[in-house]
Amino acid sequence: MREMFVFMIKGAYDNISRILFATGRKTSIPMRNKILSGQVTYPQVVNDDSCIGCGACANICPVDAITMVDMEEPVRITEEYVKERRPVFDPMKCMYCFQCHDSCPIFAFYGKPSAIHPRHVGDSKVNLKELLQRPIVIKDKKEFEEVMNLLDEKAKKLLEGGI
Amino acid sequence: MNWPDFVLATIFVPLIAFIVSTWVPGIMRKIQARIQQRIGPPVLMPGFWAVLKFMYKERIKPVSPLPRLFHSIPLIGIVLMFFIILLTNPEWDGVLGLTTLVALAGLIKVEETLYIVMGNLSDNIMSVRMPYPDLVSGSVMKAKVRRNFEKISVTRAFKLITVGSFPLYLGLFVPAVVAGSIGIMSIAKYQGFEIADFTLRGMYEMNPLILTVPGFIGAIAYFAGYLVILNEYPFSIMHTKADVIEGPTMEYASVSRAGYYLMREITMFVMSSVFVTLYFGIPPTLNLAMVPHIILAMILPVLAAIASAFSPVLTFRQVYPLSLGFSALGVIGVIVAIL
Amino acid sequence: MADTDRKDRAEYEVPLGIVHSALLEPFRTRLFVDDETVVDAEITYDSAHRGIERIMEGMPVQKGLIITERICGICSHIHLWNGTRMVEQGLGIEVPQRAHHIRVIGNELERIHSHLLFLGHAFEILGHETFSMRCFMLREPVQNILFFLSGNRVHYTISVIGGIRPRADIDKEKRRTLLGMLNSLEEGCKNFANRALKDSLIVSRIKEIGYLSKDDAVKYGALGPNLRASGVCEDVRTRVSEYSNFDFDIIVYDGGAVLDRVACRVFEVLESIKIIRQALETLPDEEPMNVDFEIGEMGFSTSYNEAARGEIYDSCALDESGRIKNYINRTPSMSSISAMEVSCIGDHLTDASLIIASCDPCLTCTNRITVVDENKGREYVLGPDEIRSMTRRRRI
Amino acid sequence: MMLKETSRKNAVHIMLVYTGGCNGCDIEVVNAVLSPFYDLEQYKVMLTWNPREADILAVTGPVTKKIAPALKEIYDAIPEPKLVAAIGACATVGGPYANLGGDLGSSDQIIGGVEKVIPVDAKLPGCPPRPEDILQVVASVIPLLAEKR
Ligand code: SF4
Ligand code: SF4
Ligand code: SF4
Ligand code: SF4
Ligand code: SF4
Ligand code: SF4
Ligand code: SF4
Ligand code: SF4
Repeated sequence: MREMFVFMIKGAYDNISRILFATGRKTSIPMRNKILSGQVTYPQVVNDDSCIGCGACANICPVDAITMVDMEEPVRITEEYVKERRPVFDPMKCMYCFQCHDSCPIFAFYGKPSAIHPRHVGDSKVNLKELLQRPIVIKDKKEFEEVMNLLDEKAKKLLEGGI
Repeated sequence: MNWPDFVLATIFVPLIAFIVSTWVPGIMRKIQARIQQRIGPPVLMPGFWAVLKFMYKERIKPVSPLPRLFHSIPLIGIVLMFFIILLTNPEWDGVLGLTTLVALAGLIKVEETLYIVMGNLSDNIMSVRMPYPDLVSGSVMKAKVRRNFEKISVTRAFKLITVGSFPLYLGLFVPAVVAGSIGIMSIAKYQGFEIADFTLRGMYEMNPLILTVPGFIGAIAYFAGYLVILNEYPFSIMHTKADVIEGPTMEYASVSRAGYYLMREITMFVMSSVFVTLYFGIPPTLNLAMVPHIILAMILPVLAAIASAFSPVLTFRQVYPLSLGFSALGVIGVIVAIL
Repeated sequence: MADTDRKDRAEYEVPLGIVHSALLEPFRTRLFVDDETVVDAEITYDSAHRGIERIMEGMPVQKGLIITERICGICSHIHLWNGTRMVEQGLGIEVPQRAHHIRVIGNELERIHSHLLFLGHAFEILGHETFSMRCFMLREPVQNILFFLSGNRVHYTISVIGGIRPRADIDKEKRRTLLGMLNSLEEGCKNFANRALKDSLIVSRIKEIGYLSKDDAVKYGALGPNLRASGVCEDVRTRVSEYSNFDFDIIVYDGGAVLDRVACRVFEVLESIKIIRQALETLPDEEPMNVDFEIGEMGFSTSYNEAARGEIYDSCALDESGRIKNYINRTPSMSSISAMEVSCIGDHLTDASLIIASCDPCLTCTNRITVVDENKGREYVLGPDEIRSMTRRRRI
Repeated sequence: MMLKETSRKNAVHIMLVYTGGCNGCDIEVVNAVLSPFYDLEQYKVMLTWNPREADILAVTGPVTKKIAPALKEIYDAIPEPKLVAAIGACATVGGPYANLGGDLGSSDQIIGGVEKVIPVDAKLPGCPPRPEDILQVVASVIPLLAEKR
């Protein structure tokens, strides 16, 4: 009984202060400000700085929402690698399955924030030059042999030195 | 009778009520929003801007057997409310012998029945008229008639009015018993109201009924009745948003929708104003008394907002016992008043 | 649903929908009423039919499974999980334990958000806007957790054949954050349960209505919490190997009324939190994905699992090139419809939408049986008896 | 006239119609309305379930063949001025049900985007869009409403 009474008094107090002073408000004010100033826009989808233009995302997209377009000025990322195409994303077609994100090599191989994310790519900057020149470490012997089998004779010679 | 005063009061008291009432839904909504821990709409939006907006919408012929009558119901409601507030006005005291609680109760009764007429005249799209081929499919049971939910609303409104408005009438009755008169002004005067020398300081010397035991009990009964007649949660049984039955007001569009909104607002204010006249002894009149009157008249809507934020819609399973309880309370109030 | 002796008693019919505030989703409800008492109800649910099974026909299985998630925005994870599970079982693909844990976490989070959504919807129908909003507020952190975990609030796309997508992997930091979020969620749920189930007005509104007896529940194929609230202790999770490591209680109520269905779900939320906590604490440290498999011909394979609303079933076969043949998906609501109809009978008209809501109708997954009769050039929906005979409960 | 525009900007009623999507968008819209965290009403937008009252019709889901007549009828019941917002990938183009089939052809049970049935004024992609996207699109179409005749 006493417990109930305390509970009621507390509830009444809470609600009166909610009514009079708007305490405990849950509405997100930053979001309100953003919306009122029209700042909620579609997030940037492709982070062109970290994309290497490999086309994996366009390949895997089940609804062809990504097309690779040729760049006017190809970018030389490393000595050997020139980025010639970049992905263009069509939000109207996308079904947000994140296949592209999950298969982007920046994410899949290097574990860095993916260069593509149909929701929030954020401003993750990746130093591509460094990234691409980083040696890929293969820990597993069996896996190493598999990779070796795929390579041609010349490349094998180069890698002969072992892991 | 003082003719200039009479004319002025007849014009301006309803006008003031009208203006003030556009704030009422917004205040109620804001309070609910605060309880719900959110910002909620601006205070003027639901009562004022929404009404104005509807005025500017395209006029549509409602789907109704008698569109003209259907459209004019809100207007009738508004006029009724004007009369009610005039009857509680000191300048009108004694006009045609109308300024008694009996006349008041009669007008309120008419207002209630408007809902019934409304429901019978409306046929909205969410129900029978929805283009959906389901007559071919079928339950084993084939019913004879297909009814839309307004028609059921009507039945329910009827029931609700018969059982649910007892508390309201008892609440009206208690002051009469205490004051020993059914004249509205004599009830106010009994509580110490004098139109000629009303001052804010003088208010302290009045003995409002609500501070007495029978008055308090009667006020509670009146509040319950207030919720019922407004169809406000928890008694919004005939037009809740999410119930099986949506109310008979669904076909109102554009101007007549604005009219319906106004009718609701003004009902909220006027019924509360009647309460202030009867239980605080301060009638609406064109002098200083108007200020405390309006402030006090916000009490019932505010309480209603709080009550409806914390209760589910009740069905007849709860309405019957509750309204019985409130009626019993009202009766107790009357008995205490007689003693 | 009617017995023959009730046949003449329907005085009139109240059709609702397919768009109506009480229903939220596009389905048609016809209530057959006798003096404000519902004597029969019929729910027709073909307006959301999108022919998903048909779309999947002939798709490569990895691609096809994506759309299982789009069957529904509430049960999204379990559809994908059950689909991949079925393929994994059919092809004998090994899945790392870590992936199992994360899939279970996904499913339990989904159950929590689904149950909270149910509560929000039920309170909305009760006319109790404040509590409805409180439920949505409780649900918000769950959605945030899911967003945090997967990058989408509704279609998380966690499972993939062989494990989970690396995106949804839970590293140490995520794990710590998740555990913290769980604690506050649990407290919020407990407080709310305490408050709501003690409110006498609410309880008076939901007790003793919408009664579904134990026999009827079994007979008409109620599943999940609806079945458990009618006193049947049945939960597919007890038979799903992924859950065998976790310790949880099955919430069973005997009442069979709306109150029981609400209470059952409220307490299931707390059990789910328990499971998630165990799964997080015992998360094995390994690769979450096995890529060492080949997709080829697969015979007819099936998989059962427990979604938020009860048993879900998927089956299909694959041809030589790994393309889908005959995908069948049976969702819990599909089976529970008849039970919803039955539980309305005998109650007051006013309560009907609440009762239907208390069975948690969510019918986007459910529409499939529109028969097109080409000879007569008309389209019709199978009657309830036929549907019932198709959805009759498989006794296990 | 000033009053007209001001009133239209200051009070907006929004109605939701679900035309057979997966529930995802529907729930996110309801979330935007009912969750105090998002609170649609603070932007002067009220939820209604009555076409006669509505100004903005928010449609989610690919329009299935069964529901198209109802959608049309509801649209017709709204008095001018009215706007339609197609919310989610399904409502804009038919979403996964129309796209994913690719070479196999899309589902023949759906009509596709909302524009194939009623005129659309605003489109919001996403599967589903986040509630803040929904709030933003609603807030951004309100001025259009004021401009109408
Ligand atoms: S690495 Fe993978 S995604 Fe890239 S081209 Fe090769 S197979 Fe395709
Ligand atoms: S998320 Fe969108 S763009 Fe990426 S693969 Fe899926 S459908 Fe294509
Ligand atoms: S997969 Fe990644 S790196 Fe390759 S094109 Fe797409 S976004 Fe760029
Ligand atoms: S039954 Fe459900 S999943 Fe299958 S096609 Fe119909 S709506 Fe889609
Ligand atoms: S009922 Fe027909 S159209 Fe619907 S999913 Fe099954 S096969 Fe396809
Ligand atoms: S039962 Fe069906 S509609 Fe309901 S949540 Fe599950 S998949 Fe979705
Ligand atoms: S009824 Fe039985 S045999 Fe027929 S399709 Fe269904 S599960 Fe198979
Ligand atoms: S767009 Fe996506 S989330 Fe929205 S209804 Fe369609 S499938 Fe569902």
